Amino acid sequence: MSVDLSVDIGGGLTLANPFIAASGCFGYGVEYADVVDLSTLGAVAVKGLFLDEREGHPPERIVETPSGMLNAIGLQGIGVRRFVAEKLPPLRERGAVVMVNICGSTIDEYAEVARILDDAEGVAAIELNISCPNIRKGGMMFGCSLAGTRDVVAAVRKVTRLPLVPKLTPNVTDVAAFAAAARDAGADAVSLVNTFLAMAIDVETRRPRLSNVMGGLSGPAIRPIAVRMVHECRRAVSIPLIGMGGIMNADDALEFLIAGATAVQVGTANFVDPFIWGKLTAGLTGYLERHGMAAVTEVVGSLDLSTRDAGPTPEAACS
Amino acid sequence: MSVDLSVDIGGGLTLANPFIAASGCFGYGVEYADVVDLSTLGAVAVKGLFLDEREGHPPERIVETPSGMLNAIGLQGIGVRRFVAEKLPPLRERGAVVMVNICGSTIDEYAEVARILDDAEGVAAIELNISCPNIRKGGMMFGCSLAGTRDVVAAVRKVTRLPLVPKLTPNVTDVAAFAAAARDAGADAVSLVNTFLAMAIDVETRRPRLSNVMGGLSGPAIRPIAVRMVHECRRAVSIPLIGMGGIMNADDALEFLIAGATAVQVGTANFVDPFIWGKLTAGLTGYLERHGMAAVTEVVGSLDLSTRDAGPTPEAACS
Amino acid sequence: MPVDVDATVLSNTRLSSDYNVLGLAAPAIAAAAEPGQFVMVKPGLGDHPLLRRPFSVFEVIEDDAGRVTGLSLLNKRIGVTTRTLFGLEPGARVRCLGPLGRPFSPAAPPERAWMVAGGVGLAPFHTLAVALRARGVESTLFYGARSAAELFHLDAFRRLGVRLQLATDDGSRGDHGLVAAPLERALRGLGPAAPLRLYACGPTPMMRAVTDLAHAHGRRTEVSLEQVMGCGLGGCYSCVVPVRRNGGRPRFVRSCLDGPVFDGRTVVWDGLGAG
Amino acid sequence: MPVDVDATVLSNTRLSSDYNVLGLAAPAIAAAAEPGQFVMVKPGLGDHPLLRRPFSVFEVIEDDAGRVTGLSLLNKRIGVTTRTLFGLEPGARVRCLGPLGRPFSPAAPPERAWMVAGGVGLAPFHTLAVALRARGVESTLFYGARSAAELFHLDAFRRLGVRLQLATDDGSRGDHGLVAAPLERALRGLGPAAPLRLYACGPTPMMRAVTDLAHAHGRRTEVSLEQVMGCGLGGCYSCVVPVRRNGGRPRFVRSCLDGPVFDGRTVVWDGLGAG
Ligand SMILES: Cc1cc2nc3c(=O)[nH]c(=O)nc-3n(C[C@H](O)[C@H](O)[C@H](O)COP(=O)(O)OP(=O)(O)OC[C@H]3O[C@@H](n4cnc5c(N)ncnc54)[C@H](O)[C@@H]3O)c2cc1C
Ligand SMILES: Cc1cc2nc3c(=O)[nH]c(=O)nc-3n(C[C@H](O)[C@H](O)[C@H](O)COP(=O)(O)OP(=O)(O)OC[C@H]3O[C@@H](n4cnc5c(N)ncnc54)[C@H](O)[C@@H]3O)c2cc1C
Ligand SMILES: Cc1cc2nc3c(=O)[nH]c(=O)nc-3n(C[C@H](O)[C@H](O)[C@H](O)COP(=O)(O)O)c2cc1C
Ligand SMILES: Cc1cc2nc3c(=O)[nH]c(=O)nc-3n(C[C@H](O)[C@H](O)[C@H](O)COP(=O)(O)O)c2cc1C
Ligand code: FES
Ligand code: FES
Repeated sequence: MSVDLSVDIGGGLTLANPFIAASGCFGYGVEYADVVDLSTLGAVAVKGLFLDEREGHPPERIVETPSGMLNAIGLQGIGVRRFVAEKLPPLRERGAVVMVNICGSTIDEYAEVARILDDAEGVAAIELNISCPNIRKGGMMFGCSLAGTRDVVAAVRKVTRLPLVPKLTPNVTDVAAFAAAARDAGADAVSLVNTFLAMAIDVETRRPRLSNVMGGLSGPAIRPIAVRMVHECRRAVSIPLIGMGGIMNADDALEFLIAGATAVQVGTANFVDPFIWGKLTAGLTGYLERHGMAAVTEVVGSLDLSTRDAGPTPEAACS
Repeated sequence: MSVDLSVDIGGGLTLANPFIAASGCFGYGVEYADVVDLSTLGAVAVKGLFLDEREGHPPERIVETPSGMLNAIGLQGIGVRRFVAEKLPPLRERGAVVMVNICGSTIDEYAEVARILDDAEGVAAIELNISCPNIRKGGMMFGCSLAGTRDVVAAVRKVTRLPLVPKLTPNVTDVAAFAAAARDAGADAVSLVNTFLAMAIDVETRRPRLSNVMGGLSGPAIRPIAVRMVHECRRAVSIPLIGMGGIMNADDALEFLIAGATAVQVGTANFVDPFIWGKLTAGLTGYLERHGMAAVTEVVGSLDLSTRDAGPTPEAACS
Repeated sequence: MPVDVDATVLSNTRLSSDYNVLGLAAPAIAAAAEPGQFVMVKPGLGDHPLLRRPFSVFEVIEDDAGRVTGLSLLNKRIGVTTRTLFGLEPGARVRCLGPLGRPFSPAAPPERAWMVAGGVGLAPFHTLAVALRARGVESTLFYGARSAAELFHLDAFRRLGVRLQLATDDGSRGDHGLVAAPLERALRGLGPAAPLRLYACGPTPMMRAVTDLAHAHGRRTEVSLEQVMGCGLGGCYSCVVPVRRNGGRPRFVRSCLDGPVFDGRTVVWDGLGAG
Repeated sequence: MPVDVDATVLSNTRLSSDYNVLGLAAPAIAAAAEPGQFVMVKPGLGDHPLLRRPFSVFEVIEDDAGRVTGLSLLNKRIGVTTRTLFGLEPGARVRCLGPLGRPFSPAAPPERAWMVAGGVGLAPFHTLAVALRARGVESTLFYGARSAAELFHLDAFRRLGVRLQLATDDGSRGDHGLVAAPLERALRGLGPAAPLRLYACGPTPMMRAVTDLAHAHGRRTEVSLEQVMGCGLGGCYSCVVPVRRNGGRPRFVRSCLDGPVFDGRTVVWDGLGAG
């Protein structure tokens, strides 16, 4: 490998390569230690953690849909304290770069979780899952309100010096405005997208297929929408973007990098092929070599609009 | 056929069956007269019309994506007057129930197009495409602003007694609020969803695959999101809903009907199989017979949530 | 250490219009698999359908020299992947990840072993029967199916010295009705002191009934559950089973890591979901 | 009146590592198709890939008694569908909708006909050559390819009495370089008064060059364009070609209805898109 795959995702954090295991799709990382050398991943984003343990939703929790899957796991998890005590040590030992995905029902909970992680050893970054329910605000999601986004990011910013990466929901009208709000409140980078709220019905029983009625759509089906959102955010903010949504191979990852993501996360594809990580770095390296690029940073944001209309034309959505 | 497939979609309009050809996916209907008996469709929604002719975007205008397609046609069209003169007579002759999909750059243009159609013979309903560019308002789409939605629906409502069906964009945070706004402004029904704004990049050339950079995602990929949106609107308003997004067969259509749509539109699937219409009515009839239902209206909104949580839990989107 | 093998289809034996046995050239997995473990399978190389599907290792295939050359799956057509697996011709490719999950704990003499299978629930018991025979355990298979035509591999089990107790829904062979009936007779016939291990795999209501029946006779049952699985490796938390251990409250545990084999009495059957 | 046929693959003849000829049992379409028309094709029954793809009708297949039994496609592997079509075995199914589009307008004596093909652009010319022969038109095929190994079906054209003018990129057969070279020589050789019809199909730059060359010699060219098509029936407006007619401004017309055959001089080549 003569090419440089390392990327700077902000807040002083440099990753050896741009490939990050997506939160909720890689357990706490340790589950995969037998299958992949965790230190070879750019980073590992662990499953979303609240302050306390959570049981999550009853089965059925997933259902496959055309080129995608719905999940309604309900953030089952061991809580941040058990994570720090039980999972961080083996992750550290294996050289994993750990992004901890955190959730909260209130701003105080977010801040408390972040504080605990700030004190812990072996946390490389905090990914702020702001499409979580905001119980205090009557069920409105932080991630669907600009003010909520600003408030929660600012509150967490106050309690930690760790690189702070809010994760944006795609279920909004103008995702770039949320990226800007997150930046204004002190985010070092943003990651996008989380899953699309969706639903599937068993027509024979006329019941929802998921116990929770609705779930989040991930996988290749959403990729074109996710790429568009990364492109929009790239035009709106200059902090690093971590793109994701339906990446199945190096070419798919390149769409996000070209659109302006500095790094990418891979979720659903890891279920299909847990050995995907080596293939991704090999594919990216091959591409860069073929295109005479010495570093992955050359491809980031390299979208060529010269032969096209300059900007996004909302018109397209109703053509 | 012993079952009754007819549905009342509001404004006094009853369709012989719930299957409507989606706008932009069936030309002006006349193109398909050789392939299907147009009078056997519930209705035909013709391609979106402005007041004047439009050339649309240069090629490439479509690209296939996983279980979907992007299009950026750019609303090429002959304008409403030529439509009335050239297309309505043959459509009338063939017994087609015609929904005219109308667009405008300004509220006045919408109203003018509607007025012309109100005077014409053979228009069964107006479908108001409110995800179109609003040039007056600086590029904001009517369909992405509640006030814009209310204004344009109210303006068109004033000039026509035809059944009025605003077509909602899915590119918003809370689609049900738009359904309610449309209803408040006088809509007889709403149809949803239009396409999802999306983008694909050719990684070899690093150029967008569509000449217009962005386009609209349709096809099976979006179905779970579209079904969710129909479900949300059903809980928010009681006017009829016309559901669509990725319907490929009768079972897919049933998901929408069960979620609460009174009728459905089929777009992309018509490209794949122009003979789909007979299969849809046969499939639906078979289902109703098998389930001992005498009329399609029995299945509309029959979603059984008894064994599930009562409501939508936004939590699902970040599980 | 699970491995992922791009396995060639060695054979496809159709047993009925819905069942087949698919031989796959995945010797590394076959050699490592213990009875009750599973593999995550995906036919072809494309992305359709997207996710892998879990299957028990049915048989370990050996050549004449006794070298392990592959494994087979007992497949029942119920949806998109199982339909594809039913139709594959030798030479086709199937991606196969495994072995995965916690195996059965095999009995040892003087214990005797009773296996209770319903339909495709037969799948994990062939390898178990081989292991039991190797350990010199006396074993019986209680096996229920829709009809005589869907009772498969009886001779193979007989050759392994397994006694058979059959039942069919239509009465065309063995007991008329559920396999619980011959099981109950046998439990009643066996003294409560006789050491016994019970294993069950089949439709959820059947495993639940077997667990309850066994419990009523003071016996435990190891059940092999068939939860929907997204990854098979503990990554997605889709496959959970509500389990109550040591009198605590029910917790969702991942079936792909903690199972698919569970102590039936710990399973909170009402919370298992529709699958 | 296009029809949709769930056609069985009759034969698959591999011509090279990228080209094959696929015989399809779609007699109703074959019997109705005119030279230059196309079919919309989708292998298998599933939804992957989603959309059909357009292909010229290459040959009309007849049995010994002269009854039409199907049609063939000349297929070049470039992506997902063409890759599948390359690999299909006899007995597989391909959904085939057609015939579609405006055909070539065949020449009539005393006109002579020159067909200019580049690569897979050969596809529409076999049926045209058959039609021309039936009308007694003297015809020549100017045919360029990457190398001699990719010049296909030469004997078939010879048997139809077609004269051949070949060119290859690597000079392994015929002219070294573009097929425009022998065409230019021929145009120069032919008196301007001799009645001639020119047809071209191939890569866009080649068709454009042929059109310009012909124009410089006072000739029209019918070009068969290969726009990306979503439906083939006029429903989607994806396949448009910018066309300037009667000195007006360019208008986007649908290639599936108004084409795929156009008068080359009316095509606004710069606006054709990347396809
Ligand atoms: C550990 C384990 C071992 C298994 N071993 C075998 C085996 O040896 N042989 C075998 O044939 N099957 C086995 N199964 C079941 C098998 O995984 C499913 O039949 C398969 O996933 C269905 O895939 P499909 O694509 O054909 O169906 P899909 O198209 O995915 O689904 C079709 C329908 O079946 C339902 N369904 C899907 N999965 C299940 C399930 N697990 N239980 C009940 N309903 C379901 C779906 O909800 C849907 O309604 C096993 C499952 C597990 C968890
Ligand atoms: C009227 C007509 C007749 C045709 N006849 C033939 C024929 O007889 N034989 C034959 O082999 N092909 C023919 N083609 C071209 C054929 O339709 C394309 O090769 C095919 O659609 C590619 O499908 P795919 O799924 O293999 O490629 P995809 O996976 O869809 O695309 C692979 C790549 O090729 C590009 N591409 C797709 N379609 C085209 C196109 N039309 N032109 C250039 N680039 C494209 C895509 O942008 C992408 O980069 C014809 C096209 C038209 C419009
Ligand atoms: C089963 C599952 C669980 C997930 N859990 C979380 C989570 O805990 N926190 C989070 O931020 N995102 C979660 N996600 C979203 C993913 O991290 C990712 O944003 C999304 O799946 C899109 O990427 P993909 O298409 O590559 O899967 C989850 C996704 C899946 C499929
Ligand atoms: C090529 C194409 C053109 C379209 N043109 C229009 C249009 O003119 N007006 C409109 O309201 N919707 C238009 N749509 C959106 C469809 O009517 C429909 O809302 C969408 O495609 C989702 O349905 P489907 O998945 O069944 O295609 C178009 C869609 C496609 C694919
Ligand atoms: S199947 Fe993914 S955690 Fe068990
Ligand atoms: S391919 Fe759809 S209009 Fe021509």
